[in-house]
Amino acid sequence: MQKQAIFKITSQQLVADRIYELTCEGEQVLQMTNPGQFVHIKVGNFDDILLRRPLSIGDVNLNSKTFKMIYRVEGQGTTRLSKKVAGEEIDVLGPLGVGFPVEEARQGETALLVGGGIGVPPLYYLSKQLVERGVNVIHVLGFQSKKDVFYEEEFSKLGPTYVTTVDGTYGTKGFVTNAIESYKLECDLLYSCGPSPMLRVLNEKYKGQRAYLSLEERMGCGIGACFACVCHTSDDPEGTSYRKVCTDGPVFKVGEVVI
Amino acid sequence: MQKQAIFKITSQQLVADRIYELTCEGEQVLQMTNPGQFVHIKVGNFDDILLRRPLSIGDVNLNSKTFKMIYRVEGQGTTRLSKKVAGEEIDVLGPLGVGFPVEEARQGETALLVGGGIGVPPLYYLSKQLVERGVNVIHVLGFQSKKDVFYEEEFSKLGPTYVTTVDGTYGTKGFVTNAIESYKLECDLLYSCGPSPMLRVLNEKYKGQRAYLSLEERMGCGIGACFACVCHTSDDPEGTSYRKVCTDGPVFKVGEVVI
Amino acid sequence: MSRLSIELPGLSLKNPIMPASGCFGFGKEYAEFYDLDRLGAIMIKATTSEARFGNPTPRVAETTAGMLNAIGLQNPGLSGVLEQELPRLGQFDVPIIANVAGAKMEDYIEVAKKLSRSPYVAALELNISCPNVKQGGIAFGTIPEVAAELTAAVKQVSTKPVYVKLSPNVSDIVAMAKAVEAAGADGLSMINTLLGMRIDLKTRKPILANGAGGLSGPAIKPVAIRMIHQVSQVVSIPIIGMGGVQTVEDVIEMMLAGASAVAIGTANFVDPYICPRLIEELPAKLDELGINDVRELIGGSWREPCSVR
Amino acid sequence: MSRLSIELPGLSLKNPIMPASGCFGFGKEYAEFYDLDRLGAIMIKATTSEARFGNPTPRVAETTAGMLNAIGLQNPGLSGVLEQELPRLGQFDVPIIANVAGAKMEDYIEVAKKLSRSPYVAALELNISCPNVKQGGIAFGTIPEVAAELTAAVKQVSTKPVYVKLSPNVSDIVAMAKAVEAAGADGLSMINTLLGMRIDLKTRKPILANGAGGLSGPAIKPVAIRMIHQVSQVVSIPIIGMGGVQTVEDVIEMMLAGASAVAIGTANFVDPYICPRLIEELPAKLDELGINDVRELIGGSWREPCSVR
Ligand SMILES: Cc1cc2nc3c(=O)[nH]c(=O)nc-3n(C[C@H](O)[C@H](O)[C@H](O)COP(=O)(O)OP(=O)(O)OC[C@H]3O[C@@H](n4cnc5c(N)ncnc54)[C@H](O)[C@@H]3O)c2cc1C
Ligand SMILES: Cc1cc2nc3c(=O)[nH]c(=O)nc-3n(C[C@H](O)[C@H](O)[C@H](O)COP(=O)(O)OP(=O)(O)OC[C@H]3O[C@@H](n4cnc5c(N)ncnc54)[C@H](O)[C@@H]3O)c2cc1C
Ligand SMILES: Cc1cc2nc3c(=O)[nH]c(=O)nc-3n(C[C@H](O)[C@H](O)[C@H](O)COP(=O)(O)O)c2cc1C
Ligand SMILES: Cc1cc2nc3c(=O)[nH]c(=O)nc-3n(C[C@H](O)[C@H](O)[C@H](O)COP(=O)(O)O)c2cc1C
Ligand code: FES
Ligand code: FES
Repeated sequence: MQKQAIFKITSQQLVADRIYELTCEGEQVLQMTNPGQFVHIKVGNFDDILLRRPLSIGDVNLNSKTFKMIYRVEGQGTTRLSKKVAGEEIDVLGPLGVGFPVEEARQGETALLVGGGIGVPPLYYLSKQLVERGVNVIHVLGFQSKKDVFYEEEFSKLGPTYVTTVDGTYGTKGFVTNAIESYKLECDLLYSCGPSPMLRVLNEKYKGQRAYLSLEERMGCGIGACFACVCHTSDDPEGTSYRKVCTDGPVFKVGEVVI
Repeated sequence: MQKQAIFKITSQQLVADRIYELTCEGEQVLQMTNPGQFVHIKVGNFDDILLRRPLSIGDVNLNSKTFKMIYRVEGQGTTRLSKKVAGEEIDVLGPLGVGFPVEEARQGETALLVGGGIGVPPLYYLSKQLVERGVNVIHVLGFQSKKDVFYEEEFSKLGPTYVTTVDGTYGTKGFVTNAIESYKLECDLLYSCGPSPMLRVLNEKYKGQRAYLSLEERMGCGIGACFACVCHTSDDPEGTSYRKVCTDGPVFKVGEVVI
Repeated sequence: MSRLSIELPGLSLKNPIMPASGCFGFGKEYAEFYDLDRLGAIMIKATTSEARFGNPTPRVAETTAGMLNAIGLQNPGLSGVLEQELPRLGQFDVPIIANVAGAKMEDYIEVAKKLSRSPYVAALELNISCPNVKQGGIAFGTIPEVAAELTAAVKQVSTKPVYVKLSPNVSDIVAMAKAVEAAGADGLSMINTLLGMRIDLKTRKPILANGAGGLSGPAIKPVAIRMIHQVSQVVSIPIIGMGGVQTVEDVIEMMLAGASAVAIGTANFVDPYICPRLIEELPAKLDELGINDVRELIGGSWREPCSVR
Repeated sequence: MSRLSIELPGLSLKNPIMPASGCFGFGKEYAEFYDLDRLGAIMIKATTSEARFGNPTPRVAETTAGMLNAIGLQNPGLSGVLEQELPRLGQFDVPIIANVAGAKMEDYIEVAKKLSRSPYVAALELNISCPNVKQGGIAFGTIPEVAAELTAAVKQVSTKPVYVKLSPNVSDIVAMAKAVEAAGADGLSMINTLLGMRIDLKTRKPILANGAGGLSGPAIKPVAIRMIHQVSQVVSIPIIGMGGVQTVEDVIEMMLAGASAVAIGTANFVDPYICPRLIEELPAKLDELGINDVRELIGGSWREPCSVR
């Protein structure tokens, strides 16, 4: 299966402070059917930034063969990526990994989608698929501050959407868990993606339930060959059993791996 | 004196096989009055190609504040440079070095300008200045093959122009010296730029005459600080006396340095 | 023999290009991208006697034109490799070079002995140079006498040719090479990674959980070329070269330096098709340089021209 | 004292940034670009007892994110430096660190003795690590005992503090550092270049006329960071760090690793204004990271926070 291809950038725009939305077009998009998967991007043609960068698939349009990534400018790689403009080409490896199990949610059930910061993007494509299946979705999106908030409107169109900010400049003050508690949000399933401290809390809170968490880890190959991205399994936390975030994940069932 | 500046590329075009003509605009052009000087170019903003590349000033237009470089795609640096298009910016250090002594040629005298390959470009700006001073110019331009020939027409407008090709596919077959001999070209002064073997022959042939040769050497800094580009002086060929091609040259009087 | 093929102790290579150890897992993942039969050989990930989890994450970090890794030799252990990985790889028609690692001499001996007896293994690569294992590893790779002792011990138990993989983190690479040659090594593979570090400005801690890690990628190529150039002139065993190779030009440069074959590590992560792509590009590049047979390149920077060895 | 200033043996630095030896000549050329008074210090080109022409050309070659050089310590010799270069540089209000090189111990002693007595010299940098001189140089830089002996001998004749410049081409940088510290070094400067090579595919010869040369630039930064991190934790003398620094982030990373000041080499060739530019950018970067005083950074990756030394 051909997994690497040159895509064409159709648009790039700033959607919040240092947050960009990048849309690309290519045949490979037809394989991007599982939300929560990611792509491994070569951010430039130059050797100074050597390794690819993993970015989640944020939204997919199978008709126009385009997909969106939403990313925050962090370091050199994302800085250079943010300089690309429509019409330029980009080398995309993917879709990679195992995404969220959409099929676990049945029609009429309620799914809580909890995202933190740059963990928010994959939840959008997920939410769209869930809604299509007749699942009720509730979104809780956590950000640092008002200036960091993105995609609130888009999510609101799919279901109730609660935004939290750590500094209280927008929405509920505090963490996503504060919103879940204050609004007593109940659900049949939980899907989440975000920073490890957040996932760790959810991993505890939703233990034994139908909850799925998407992890981040620094990656080398992105395809399972280099062993850069492994984590311990919960049943053998000090031992040699492991999962690779890039191929076994990034999405794991709650309680499966040590976060 | 500010010597480094960002120029704007106004055009880039292919003028022969792998030979590009690049025109740039910037204030610094006003200082580019001495033909035979060069600029030190940062070919990209990326760190994989780190060092600057030296290129001769091929032509200057003080009115439009533009200058031309004519270069051959050799390796990585010039390959990347050739990808730049009009409108892009380019980091130029220069003008650098000591060029051809135009003032040595008096009105009515005849100057022979001998160029080999990518040594041809600086002779064009030189020839224009000489013609302006009322000096008669004769050009001998040596290339490998027909496909490599460039600027013949431009030079022809300034004075008689003999082209040689090593493989005989165009003009006189052989080296520039073959043309000088077969056409019995006489001169009051010689100006030359080209590969070392050619310069070595001319250095011998025009010993003691008013002849000026422009050397090439791999460079680091281009401004005299790193000692990458030194050559021995002819009067102390094994000793410690030296000239720096980047600041004492690239143009030297015949017999001054060991080539 | 084709113009690309190379004969080395234990290895009949269709072409001189192979993936480097640790950068290709046990082949499974890349087999989804292309037919592994196209490769000259495959150097599989280091095997230790027991399964290892390796180091805590983060295990990789970016550097200019390179990367740092501190995987810590994660692998399924001898039995996992012998029973699962090798039989799976064995279906391909490509020589397998098994990378042997350990903390103590006895570990190396056990692993070498058993791996060499696998019908799927064509040769061993003795990894005395992994910078990411705390005990043992370093000493084996930096003290000629210790490296020689280990090499001799492994040679005694191995039924297959043994290539010793040298560390570049030494004062005198020539002394290391001569020592392991004298101890019976059938070939060398060089270089492993340089020891490096990156520090995160915000956390103020090294990015790698392990602190330091191995630097690989184009950044280190000049060091690899220099060491291969030095060593190939003083030993008579062949060298499999590696370190920053990304293009056919790099392959040729490394062979001119003195390598008889070339392995590609980090570049697999950048372009999963890099190995077959370079194999495909090689003949045209040889034509361009007027070279008939790839063997003419070996040591071309210091040998008299035209003597194919 | 300003938030950028640093006090080191013999050196009162306005800021921690200075050009590295060999990459700034004797200052003359860069003085045409900016006022040298802005620099923390200046490390001048190596001085040997007699004038040297250095190696044949080509003396530099390109590598990915780096460069190779084999200048071969070209310099006007002790008398030229003492009589012409130093008095010219002396007009600036900036400490001068004189780089001392030689082939034999006696050379070093003579040069160190005389240079240290120049009123324009604030400190010596003992270059025991230049990879580009054939005799002597290498041994001094790779054998701890020899380096210690040389350091002690130079300390005995020098009237100024002595910083010993370490080579990265060693198996054990910590042993080297400890040896020269014990022998009386007042500080260390590290790292010099890694030994590397490039080969021209057409000529089949090394690009540098000298064959091998010293690798510098961003490619080597992780090696520098690692070595400074290791060494700074086991010695109590300060380190002037260098190797691939190009940005204020690099400066800070190197200080967090353990450097007390940072020198910039190759980057001067890329951007002649690099030193004053980084000095200018530093305060804003410190603000961004919430750091009051640049001294808080030194060793920040391994020291307990807040203990400014
Ligand atoms: C499966 C997966 C999906 C991701 N999806 C998104 C997304 O949709 N939007 C988004 O903004 N970011 C996402 N990230 C994080 C993103 O990969 C990093 O922010 C980005 O690579 C930083 O690169 P940089 O060069 O700008 O920063 P640098 O700090 O220079 O990064 C250098 C290296 O660190 C790695 N790295 C840095 N931060 C992270 C991180 N948080 N997680 C993993 N690797 C990291 C990079 O891969 C790179 O190798 C995702 C990460 C993973 C693993
Ligand atoms: C004063 C001077 C003026 C020059 N003027 C011109 C010109 O007008 N047109 C033109 O086409 N070329 C000119 N050259 C040669 C030009 O600098 C090289 O062809 C170019 O740098 C090759 O770079 P590359 O990265 O493409 O090739 P690579 O082979 O990758 O070059 C790598 C390095 O080699 C150096 N280098 C390679 N070839 C030469 C060479 N012949 N002379 C000096 N350094 C070299 C480069 O500076 C660079 O550092 C001039 C050189 C000098 C010294
Ligand atoms: C992620 C990673 C893992 C590695 N694991 C091993 C290993 O297990 N055994 C080994 O001998 N070398 C290992 N290496 C070293 C490579 O085989 C190779 O020697 C080195 O990376 C230089 O080549 P490169 O620049 O092409 O990557 C590893 C390198 C990387 C980048
Ligand atoms: C062209 C050149 C010449 C150098 N000459 C000297 C020298 O004379 N003495 C010395 O101690 N180091 C010398 N060095 C080493 C530098 O001072 C510095 O240690 C090394 O280049 C690493 O720093 P960088 O990566 O910032 O260049 C030289 C480096 C270069 C590139
Ligand atoms: S990133 Fe290489 S195994 Fe996951
Ligand atoms: S190129 Fe640096 S001195 Fe001439």
